[in-house]
Amino acid sequence: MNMAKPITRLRDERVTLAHGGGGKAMRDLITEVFTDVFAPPGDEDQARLTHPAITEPGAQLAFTTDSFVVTPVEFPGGDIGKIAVCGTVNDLVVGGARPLWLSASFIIEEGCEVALLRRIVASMKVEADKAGVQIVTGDTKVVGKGSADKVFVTTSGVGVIPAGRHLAADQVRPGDVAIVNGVLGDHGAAILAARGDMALSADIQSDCQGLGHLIEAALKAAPGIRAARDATRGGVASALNEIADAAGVAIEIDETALPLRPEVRGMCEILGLDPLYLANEGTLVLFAPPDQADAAIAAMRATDAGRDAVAIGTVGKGRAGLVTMRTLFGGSRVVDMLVGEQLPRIC
Amino acid sequence: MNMAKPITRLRDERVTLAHGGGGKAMRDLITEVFTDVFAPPGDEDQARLTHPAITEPGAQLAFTTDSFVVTPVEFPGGDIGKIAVCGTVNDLVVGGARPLWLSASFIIEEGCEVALLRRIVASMKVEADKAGVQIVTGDTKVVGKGSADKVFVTTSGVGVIPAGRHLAADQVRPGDVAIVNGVLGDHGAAILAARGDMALSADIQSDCQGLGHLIEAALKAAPGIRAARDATRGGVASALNEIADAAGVAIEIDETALPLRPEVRGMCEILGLDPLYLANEGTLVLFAPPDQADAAIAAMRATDAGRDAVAIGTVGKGRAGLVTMRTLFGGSRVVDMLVGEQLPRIC
Amino acid sequence: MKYVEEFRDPKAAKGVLAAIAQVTNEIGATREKPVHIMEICGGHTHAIFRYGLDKLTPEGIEFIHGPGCPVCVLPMSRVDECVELAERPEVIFTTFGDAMRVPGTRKSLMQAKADGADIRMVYSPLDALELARRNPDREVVFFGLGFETTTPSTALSIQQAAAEGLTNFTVFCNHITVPPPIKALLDDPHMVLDGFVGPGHVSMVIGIHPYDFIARDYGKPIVVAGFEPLDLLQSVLMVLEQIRDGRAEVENQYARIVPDNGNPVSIAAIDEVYEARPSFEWRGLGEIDASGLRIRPKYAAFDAEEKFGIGYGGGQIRSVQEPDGCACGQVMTGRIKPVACPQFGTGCTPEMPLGALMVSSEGACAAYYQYGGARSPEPAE
Amino acid sequence: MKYVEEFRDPKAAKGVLAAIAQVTNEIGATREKPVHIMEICGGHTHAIFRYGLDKLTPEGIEFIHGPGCPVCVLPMSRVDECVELAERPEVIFTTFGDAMRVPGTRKSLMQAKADGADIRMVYSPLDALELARRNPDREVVFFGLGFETTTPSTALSIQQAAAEGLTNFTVFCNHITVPPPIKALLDDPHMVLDGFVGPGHVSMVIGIHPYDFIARDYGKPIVVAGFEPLDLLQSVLMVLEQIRDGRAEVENQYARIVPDNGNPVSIAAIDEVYEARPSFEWRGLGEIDASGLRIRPKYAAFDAEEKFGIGYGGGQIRSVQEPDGCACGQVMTGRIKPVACPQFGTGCTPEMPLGALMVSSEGACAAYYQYGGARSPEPAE
Amino acid sequence: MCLGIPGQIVEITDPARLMAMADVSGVRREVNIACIADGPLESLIGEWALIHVGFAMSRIDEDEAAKTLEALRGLGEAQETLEAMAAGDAALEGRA
Amino acid sequence: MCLGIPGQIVEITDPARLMAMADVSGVRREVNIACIADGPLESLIGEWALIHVGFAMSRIDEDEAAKTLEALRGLGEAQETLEAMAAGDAALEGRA
Ligand code: SF4
Ligand code: SF4
Ligand SMILES: [Mg+2]
Ligand SMILES: [Mg+2]
Ligand SMILES: [Mg+2]
Ligand SMILES: [Mg+2]
Ligand SMILES: [Mg+2]
Ligand SMILES: [Mg+2]
Ligand SMILES: [Mg+2]
Ligand SMILES: [Mg+2]
Ligand SMILES: [Mg+2]
Ligand SMILES: [Mg+2]
Repeated sequence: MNMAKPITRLRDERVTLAHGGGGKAMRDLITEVFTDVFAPPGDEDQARLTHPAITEPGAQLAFTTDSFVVTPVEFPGGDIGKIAVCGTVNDLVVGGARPLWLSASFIIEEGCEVALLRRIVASMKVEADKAGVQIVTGDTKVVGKGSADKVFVTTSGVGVIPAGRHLAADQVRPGDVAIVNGVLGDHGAAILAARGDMALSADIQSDCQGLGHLIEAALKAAPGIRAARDATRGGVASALNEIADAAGVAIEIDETALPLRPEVRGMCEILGLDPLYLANEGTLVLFAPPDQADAAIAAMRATDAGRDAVAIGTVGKGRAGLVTMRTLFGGSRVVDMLVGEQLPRIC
Repeated sequence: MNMAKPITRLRDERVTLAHGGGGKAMRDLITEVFTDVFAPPGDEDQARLTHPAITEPGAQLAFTTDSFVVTPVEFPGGDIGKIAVCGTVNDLVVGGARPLWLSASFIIEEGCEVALLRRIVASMKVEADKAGVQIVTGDTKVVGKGSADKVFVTTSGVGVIPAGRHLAADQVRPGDVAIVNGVLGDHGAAILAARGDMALSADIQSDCQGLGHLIEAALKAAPGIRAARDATRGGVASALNEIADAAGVAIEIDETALPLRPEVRGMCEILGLDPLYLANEGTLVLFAPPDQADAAIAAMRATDAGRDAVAIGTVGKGRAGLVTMRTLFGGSRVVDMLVGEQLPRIC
Repeated sequence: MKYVEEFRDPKAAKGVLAAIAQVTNEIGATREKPVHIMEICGGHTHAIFRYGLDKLTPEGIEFIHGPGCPVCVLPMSRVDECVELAERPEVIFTTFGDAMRVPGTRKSLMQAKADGADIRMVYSPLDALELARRNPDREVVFFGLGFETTTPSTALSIQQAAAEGLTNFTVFCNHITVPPPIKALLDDPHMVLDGFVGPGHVSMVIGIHPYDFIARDYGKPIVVAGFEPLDLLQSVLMVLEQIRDGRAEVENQYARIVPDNGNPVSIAAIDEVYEARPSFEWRGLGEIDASGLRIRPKYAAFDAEEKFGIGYGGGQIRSVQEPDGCACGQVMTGRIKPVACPQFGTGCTPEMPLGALMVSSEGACAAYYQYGGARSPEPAE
Repeated sequence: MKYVEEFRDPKAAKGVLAAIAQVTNEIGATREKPVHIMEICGGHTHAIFRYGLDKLTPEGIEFIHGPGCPVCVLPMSRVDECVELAERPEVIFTTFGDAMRVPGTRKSLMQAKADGADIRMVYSPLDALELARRNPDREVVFFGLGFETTTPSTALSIQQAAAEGLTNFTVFCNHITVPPPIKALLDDPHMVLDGFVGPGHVSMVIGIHPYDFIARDYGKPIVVAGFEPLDLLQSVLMVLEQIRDGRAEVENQYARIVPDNGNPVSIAAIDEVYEARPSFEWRGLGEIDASGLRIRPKYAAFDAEEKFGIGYGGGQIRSVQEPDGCACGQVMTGRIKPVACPQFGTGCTPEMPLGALMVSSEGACAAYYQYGGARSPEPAE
Repeated sequence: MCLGIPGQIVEITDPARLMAMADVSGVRREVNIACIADGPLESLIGEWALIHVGFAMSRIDEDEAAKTLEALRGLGEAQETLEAMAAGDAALEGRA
Repeated sequence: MCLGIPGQIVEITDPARLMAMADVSGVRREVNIACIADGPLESLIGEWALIHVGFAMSRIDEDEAAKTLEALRGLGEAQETLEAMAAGDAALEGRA
């Protein structure tokens, strides 16, 4: 009789319901696929954490969460794991927080390939390391075939906002300059192409990236920055509208200033879409007071994520909550929030 | 022309993909169904939080997460919202943490009834209030019909562990007494019946409940309590095995001491299941040093969640990680972790 | 982008706008006594608002937004029939995205999808054809919607299905034609119209001669126009010049795309597959003679009306009541501006459209609402 | 629970255990020279470990765990056929939970489900019948697995389906019978067996007389036993007493459930629907004559083998190689204990079973592993 | 093999299909009663049967149950009077 | 109505079904070329056409495009020489 533990216990190629049942199969999946990579502190189901920044006078905790459900799970420029880390890190950093810890919770569809999970986890680890955060706690659930779309990931993030920082949408003032860090709509266009529903192919990569270093650089150069928001679902148009509403200001952007890849432009023309509403996963809009806008742009351009940073508009005194665009033709139009998702138009 | 805003903008009976698109439909869903009830602080996508307990010397942050995927979403004794709050609160409190804040992230299937979401949110609010936690940040995603099972909820929790508390599985020592707060397996049995797959009906309610008050009461009466663990997926057997492994001890439980409802017993006999592996959602196993066990039990019995508290076994010096049970017949058997989920047996 | 960017050049616009201003002056059109130009096509309505052309052109020019949005003029009863088809368990219902949000009496296609109907958005009827090939045990129905621009694509797809012997592909035909409603509008005694900007992409299929009656019988100028802003402005200028000169002609501003006689392959395909219905209901306009197409008996196997026993009963029998207080008909005939509708912005918004014109972004009401034709960017007092 | 709790009374056990100890003594059985008692039924194996009876009874008694777990003796090739059936798109494959994890050569049903096969666990063949009623456009196949206890339920379900005229319900019949393998074991010259604990629930169907040959032809005692721990202990005592007294009889400890002649309705239903196959393969035991049942031609419409052209080729043709190093056959015939298998606990664990006896919790190896027959609770040095 | 559990018939639910409701410790399930229906169906109400995979397979004989229990108890009492008692206790408590 | 966009035919993908690859600003989609296939298919490669719902509907006439542009530019130049220029500027910048 030999009771020694076998070296690798997870030999299944695909996840079955057995991996969600709370027994050894689940323990083996969690250990070999998740915690061996994330290496969370301790064995408890809760992470126990301390950090000197938290106890500094005037510091605030920042806490945010997002679920990620992207299809396909892997796409040009990233995968659901990369987005899940970058997205939550970005939700922390756009508020001026330094990201410290993430939780990661996985809802896995029966039949999901274990190798896919390993790739997702590896890319989460890479992004977490880049952002300087630690994935400290997590969970996995397995649902029946057809009750999820391969895998959904929910991350929550805890960060610390140093004393004296107050980035918030309602801080935006007339005269401020709206700045984006790069081209718009890449993620939305990349996913549209990758999904294949419209049978369009294009060499477009998602912009999926963490924005922590960019924000810190911008804040150092332009400490007066009022607010930042990552322009995810609903695109830049929605981010601008939210800020205009929260600050009670009008915002006017300039169509000729909008940075767009030709392929994204082409896809929008074919499908009748407006790139202002296409999703981004590593693009933000940031508001700087007029005298610090150039410094902010210069500092952003010195970072990887900000090479194409550019001012796209200014804050005015128009009707509160109204976003308008000076069209490339010199006309003007309202850029409202969409009702639902943008649907391809034909007629 | 009348530009006044209509009072209720969310008139759909069911969630459509439009509610996930980042536009007004999503904003209306989030506002009217979620944030109007949870009333999180501030308008930002991150909650900004301070609490005096965090900055006390020696205090630690506790951080945990779980996804909830229960089917049916509503069942006798609770719903997915109640579980989502209780489950994460319990993961905090079993580590001795005082729960402070929760995040709540919803993955909603296209076609999900808005009224169902409202009921779920209402029950989350009730449980959060009972537990004294605030739901401070959240997210919603909508996935296509058939890509989820009505709704999945992921909660993350942040709490604070006061200085000097150290509840952990590896603190358990030979001689300690294993105590449960009530009957076993009610949740698992209630869900089995509610699912209807086996066409069994029984008047069994899930034990779903928050355990914060119970733990605080037990800790006050028995400050030497070593560890506690909520016996969720995999049941009491899995919780005991995890603790035996982590502490490097053997645990022996007594079959005659196990508190079980007759209906749960009956369901287990019909389906060939072992109640030790049935899931619970408000039942924990707690380890107290021998001289404080009675005090702990008495204190637990004085709380709502602990009326049926009872000692079920003791920690011994047997082989590390081994859990055994003295059977009602005087024999002894190993109570190992299951491999996967427990399947109904016929033959 | 070639053939696109050149026609969006803001510098070239200056000249056209100046010429427009001058001709408007010469005509003597003013805000109080404007010249009424109808852009028939919803694509033109969209472009006007997208580029803010309404604010760049003189106040003496009043754009009347015509009935050229196939989604907006789709009768509610047909949406209901789409929902019924889509809810059949064997059916995969395929549609352009445009039609997803149009309200029927019970629900929209978007809501039917949420309730479990298998509805897929496609870019092309060819994609529906491919779905039929890949799902031989399902019935793939394509929602054939649109004017003459789109009709050839469904006709060619039906011919392709016939050539391949596909037995599970049908088209639910709701194709309509441009000339009949124009005639109906011109016959309306309440209508005030001084000229037309003609639909460029419809015309690339049918050519420019189907509009001869407008000039000949009604004495109105019409200029077939492209969709880039310079195209539109140039066409407006050409209409104004005709008015100033007392001419009424069919002119072609969009000759790079539109051959005067249209596209012979497209015309042949339409004629082979489709025939005119005696009449068809237009939302807001009512029944219009010979304004809709149906699939010829020869292709009945590909006709969802035939296969699923739906037929077309005509507005008298089938049409359902438009919602109370909806002024879509008046807006569509140019009698009132969207903002004059009592429902605009309150009972009727893009979130909860009451009338069809609020649904499609080509609908006049939606364009007004979304692009701010109705809402001043100046601060509200 | 009535008829349950009384038979689990620890106090009453004392007397039985004392009597067992005494009779064991009288026989002179010791650890070195034990008396070998085979519990035929996996349910008894399960109960022995669940209540720790192996540790309560004297060392002079050695339990041999018999072939009475239908999951354990299912040949791999039949699992493969289940997977093939389940993977047909039109099929809803229904099964008891027990069969989900049994490895086939390609995959288990659990893995096939993860790969997309529509596999549903049911509690009863009646539930499969109900699924067939509710899904008239699907083929519902029920995996008929089990000994005589379970066979009447599928026979009655097939008769019910016939009465209702259901055309989409079939049974994939893998029913087997208890007496033939016992005879095969008794014929095995290597086998050392002093007596049997007989299967209570099989016997409630077939009665106790089918075991007459054991006593008559082979001179071995057999006591048909219930499944509560007192039932089992009393039956062991009765076997020991026969051995001590030199008797070889068929006795019935479980008379509250088991009529000596079995259940006439069940027997009639089995006879009406099923007939014996010439032979059937048992995993670990090989082909055994007349040990399996098949559906009679009269009910061919409800026979998945017929409907889906599977048939049963017999072990010579169809059986697939057992995995290397698997000692299941030797364990099942009592020649070695599970822990003596070189794979036990390393190459073969419940997480990754190599042999069938590690799959079902009624399999001897799984019972040893899970309930610790093999693992001492004393600390390891 | 062949998991079975005693249940009580509490209601005839579908006489045509021979279906009845069985109760096992408060858990109810509809079961087929073909194998125990040898008289008027209503007479089964209150009766106990062995339930297996949704079928009432065999009626429980109360007298036989009592006899078996009696034998078991008698065994216990008989042994109590013997000195072999000590050996029995050792077996019960010592070996685990 | 009738969204269309110029695209360039870059490859014939299925001569039997008259399918070709069109390129719009780097985005590719297979389109039907029945409406523009009036000669050898290969001759279409490099040609521009108006693409609508997956069909190349009309070949783009380069000369006509040039003529239209010329007229537009001429208009611009003519106007520049007029004093009406000032009014045009006002319209362009003043009203928004
Ligand atoms: S506002 Fe609505 S109801 Fe009124 S005309 Fe427009 S679309 Fe019709
Ligand atoms: S340990 Fe595994 S391989 Fe060995 S006899 Fe048991 S089941 Fe067969
Ligand atoms: Mg968030
Ligand atoms: Mg986010
Ligand atoms: Mg964000
Ligand atoms: Mg967890
Ligand atoms: Mg706004
Ligand atoms: Mg957790
Ligand atoms: Mg938990
Ligand atoms: Mg827990
Ligand atoms: Mg979010
Ligand atoms: Mg263990």
